[in-house]
Amino acid sequence: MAQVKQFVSGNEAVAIGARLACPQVITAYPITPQTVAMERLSEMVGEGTLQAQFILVESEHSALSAAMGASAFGSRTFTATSSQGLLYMAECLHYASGGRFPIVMMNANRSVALPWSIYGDHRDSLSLLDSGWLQVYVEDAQEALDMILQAYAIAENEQVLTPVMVNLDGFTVTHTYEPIRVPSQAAVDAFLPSFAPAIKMDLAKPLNMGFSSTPADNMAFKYQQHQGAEAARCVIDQVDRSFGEHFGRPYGGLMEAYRCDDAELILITLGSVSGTARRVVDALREQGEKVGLVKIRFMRPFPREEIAAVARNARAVGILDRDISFGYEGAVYTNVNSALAGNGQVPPTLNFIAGLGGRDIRKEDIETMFLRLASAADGRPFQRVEFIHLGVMTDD
Amino acid sequence: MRRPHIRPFPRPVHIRDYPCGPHFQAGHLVDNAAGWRLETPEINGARCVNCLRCYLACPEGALYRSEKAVRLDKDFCKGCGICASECPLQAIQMGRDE
Amino acid sequence: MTEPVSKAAAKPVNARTLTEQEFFFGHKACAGCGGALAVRLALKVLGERTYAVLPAGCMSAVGFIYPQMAFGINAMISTFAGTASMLSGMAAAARAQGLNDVHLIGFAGDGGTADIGIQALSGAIDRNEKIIYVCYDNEAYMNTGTQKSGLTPFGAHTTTTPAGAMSRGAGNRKKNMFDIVTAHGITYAATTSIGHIQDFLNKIQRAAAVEGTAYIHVLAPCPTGWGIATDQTLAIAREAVDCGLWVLAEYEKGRYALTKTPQQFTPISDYLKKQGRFRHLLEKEVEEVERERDERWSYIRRHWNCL
Amino acid sequence: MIEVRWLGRGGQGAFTAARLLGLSAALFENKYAQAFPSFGPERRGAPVSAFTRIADQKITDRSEVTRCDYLVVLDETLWKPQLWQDLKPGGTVLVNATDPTQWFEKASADAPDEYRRANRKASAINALAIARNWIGKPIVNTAMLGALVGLSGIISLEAAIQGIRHEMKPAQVAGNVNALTMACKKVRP
Repeated sequence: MAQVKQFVSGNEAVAIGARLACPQVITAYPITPQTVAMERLSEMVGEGTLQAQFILVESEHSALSAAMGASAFGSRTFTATSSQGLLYMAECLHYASGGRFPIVMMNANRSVALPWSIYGDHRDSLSLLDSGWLQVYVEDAQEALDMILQAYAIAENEQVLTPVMVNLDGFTVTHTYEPIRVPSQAAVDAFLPSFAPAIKMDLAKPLNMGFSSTPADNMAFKYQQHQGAEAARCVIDQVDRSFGEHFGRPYGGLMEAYRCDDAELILITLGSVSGTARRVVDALREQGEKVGLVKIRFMRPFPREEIAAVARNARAVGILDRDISFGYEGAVYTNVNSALAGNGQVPPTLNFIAGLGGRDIRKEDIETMFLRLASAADGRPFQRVEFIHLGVMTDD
Repeated sequence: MRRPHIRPFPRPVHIRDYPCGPHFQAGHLVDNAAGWRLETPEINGARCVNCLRCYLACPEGALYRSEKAVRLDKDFCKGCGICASECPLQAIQMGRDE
Repeated sequence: MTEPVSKAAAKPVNARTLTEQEFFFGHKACAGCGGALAVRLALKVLGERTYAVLPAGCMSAVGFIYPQMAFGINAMISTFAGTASMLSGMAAAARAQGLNDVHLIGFAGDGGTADIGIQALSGAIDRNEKIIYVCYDNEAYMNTGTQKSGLTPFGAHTTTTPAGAMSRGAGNRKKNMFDIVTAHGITYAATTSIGHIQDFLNKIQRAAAVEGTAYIHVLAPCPTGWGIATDQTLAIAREAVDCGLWVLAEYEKGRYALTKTPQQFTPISDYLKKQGRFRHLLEKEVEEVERERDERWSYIRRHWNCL
Repeated sequence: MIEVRWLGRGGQGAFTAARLLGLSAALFENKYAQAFPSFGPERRGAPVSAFTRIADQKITDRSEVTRCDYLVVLDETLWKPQLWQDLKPGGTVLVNATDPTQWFEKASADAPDEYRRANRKASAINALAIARNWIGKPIVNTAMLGALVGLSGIISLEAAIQGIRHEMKPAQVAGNVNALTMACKKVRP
């Protein structure tokens, strides 16, 4: 079916995706750089192209709390946040996943104070990996729109029933305009059925929801949650395949491997920097270097087997983190190492900390990372955790 | 009786025996409160004029209406004594259970 | 006595007209719990097409312990701060689904209302959500074992404001939630007491009838935290009104009304001395409580224009 | 890939111009484009940059634009000789100046030798006069877009006109299309 070309920003693409998903309830609280998504949705409601209850709440905590109330009623719901707002709603994140509410939320990845910064990095969402949400990171506006639609199909799958956070890099995706293909409503309706949850507050069969449970049962509910998130592995693939059939744009599910087949040096990235890294891989390939790129799409569930398989023959693996757990290493690095070690693979792994607080990640920075990987692959000593493009000298 | 009642609850054996998420049938009771109390209200049917003050005042909803005088659901009375204390005609006395 | 604003209410609600159904039953609240009675009666007024939200606190802790489900209607625990916001989401979903004949009610304690939940409550009033928000006020964080809240009255002993050699119980005044919500220009607000059951029933009924946010603040004593016998819950709540420390009032369409006008206050010291939490108070401290009461009534007489 | 940097003051429409260029290329010339503002809070009157990238293949590079092929300066008071170094070799600076000839001479004289050797070029146009005449307001962004189109040929004038028709309110279209067209024809490559 015809898809209309539009020139929009990542935020606008999210709003279009949300409109096409037809949520009944949207809860909104402004925060840079997410605000434009909510402004566009309120315009759509205002002009009547989106039939949704749009409530302007008083905080991010309330945004997600209200979304849960709506979801408990059996309504498809959407909300969005960023950074400080995501952390402010942290309690509700655990609550929503524990309550098995299939809410979809956009998060504009942004650094976390202090120091204050409105610019992008991944500290906000990565610090909430344990909140029970599925987390997907997108690279551009098209993927943002498409993943909002996929996210509902994944979250609402009865094997999964877990909320999904769609992460867009603040500014580099949220504020960058680019051409996208917008599917028709009819095509989206054919892909994404309307929300008809088995569990909801029903007047005929009332429920007591969100109860407490003693140690005798509590762990069982946590086990179920884990089952739901694990079941998402399979469902994500199914949904992505179905999406590919409907719209011609499959994304590869949990992760995407780029020119990795014979790659000896592999760089692993998250989010929009993957696009920049892809161009560097192309350039190095032209020079005959056997380099490849893995773009992790889902941090939860984590592509454990997929990464182990693609890095099977790698001589060194680099992990670019736009975040660091102070006193240790980046969260993506920890996760990748665990996947490799759990599989018995022990190539040298290097953690590149870059792009914190909106710091630009240049092509030459990525070239530097591959140089470090080549050196480590050749058996030379390496630094496990290295800040790239810090801009000043240090005593290290 | 138009009150929730105690129903059998087989302990979950398999993970599938649990509801999907912390959501369960409203008003599903598996346990009473009789063991909580030291004293039990005794309703003097001759004195009770069915004013229903005690019926309203019971935090448990353990007192219920009937034709002539209120009646007590002993399974759910915690013995707080509010009914006896609120009764304007002293038609309820708290007494020790046998 | 001034005519209450709610006189226009529909058919009378009383012990005979209330449904026989119980919607809060089999709960694990302490014997003699004022909060539990407030929840039970409110739900009997509203009936089965009601959805309840209870934040972390006594009533949720005693109402939903798997597999014992004490609510006979749709009900859900919210986060501690999230009573009014979760209700707002439900109200939005109800609008989206065309459910116009249902009631959405929240029951939060004094801490859940005046402290951690006040932001969400303020927002819901601002949006004029069609919800009923009930604050069952037992004047401290009772679920965690009697810690001072924003609604703990002056002088009360709590575990965080202990009465000892160097401390005299809670040092500040009770926040005035009624004034806070009416300052929003709320659609309907009322104060009531669980000792005045008919007054409570009337106000819940009125709250259910208005088109917009309704706030009901019910004084609901906790025998455990107040240091009273379990059968004295209603009596002590009445005495709080009789001695003038608690006011039964309504606010609607910008107008205030008193639903009970004491001609003469009973002695405050009698009220205080009956409760373990005030037993340490000295005469001068009791006098301070009296002064506070008189200031409040003076304010009411000057500003409410209803005496 | 062609990279354009737009330099203006908050409220002058630099980002709108960046977006119009990208939009016209993407929707009406079947090219790929990115348009983005200098990230961060925008304040009216403060100097702001905006960027457009145009290519025949999908653009995946998300790093900052450090050196550009075209630097479009919406307000001559923002020009300073240091800006020469923001141009790629062979790049062009295009400035809105009330006296283009005078500006051109001064800018050329200020250019360090190394930039002259790298074949960097300058051009100027009185976009303010065009905007006043055709739009009736001192909003120069579409005139500067027209000048860039005329100077560079990155996209066709027709695509740019379609971009304006697509993006602007009907009442604004005629004036802006005129300003765009006049500037396009007036600028000297």
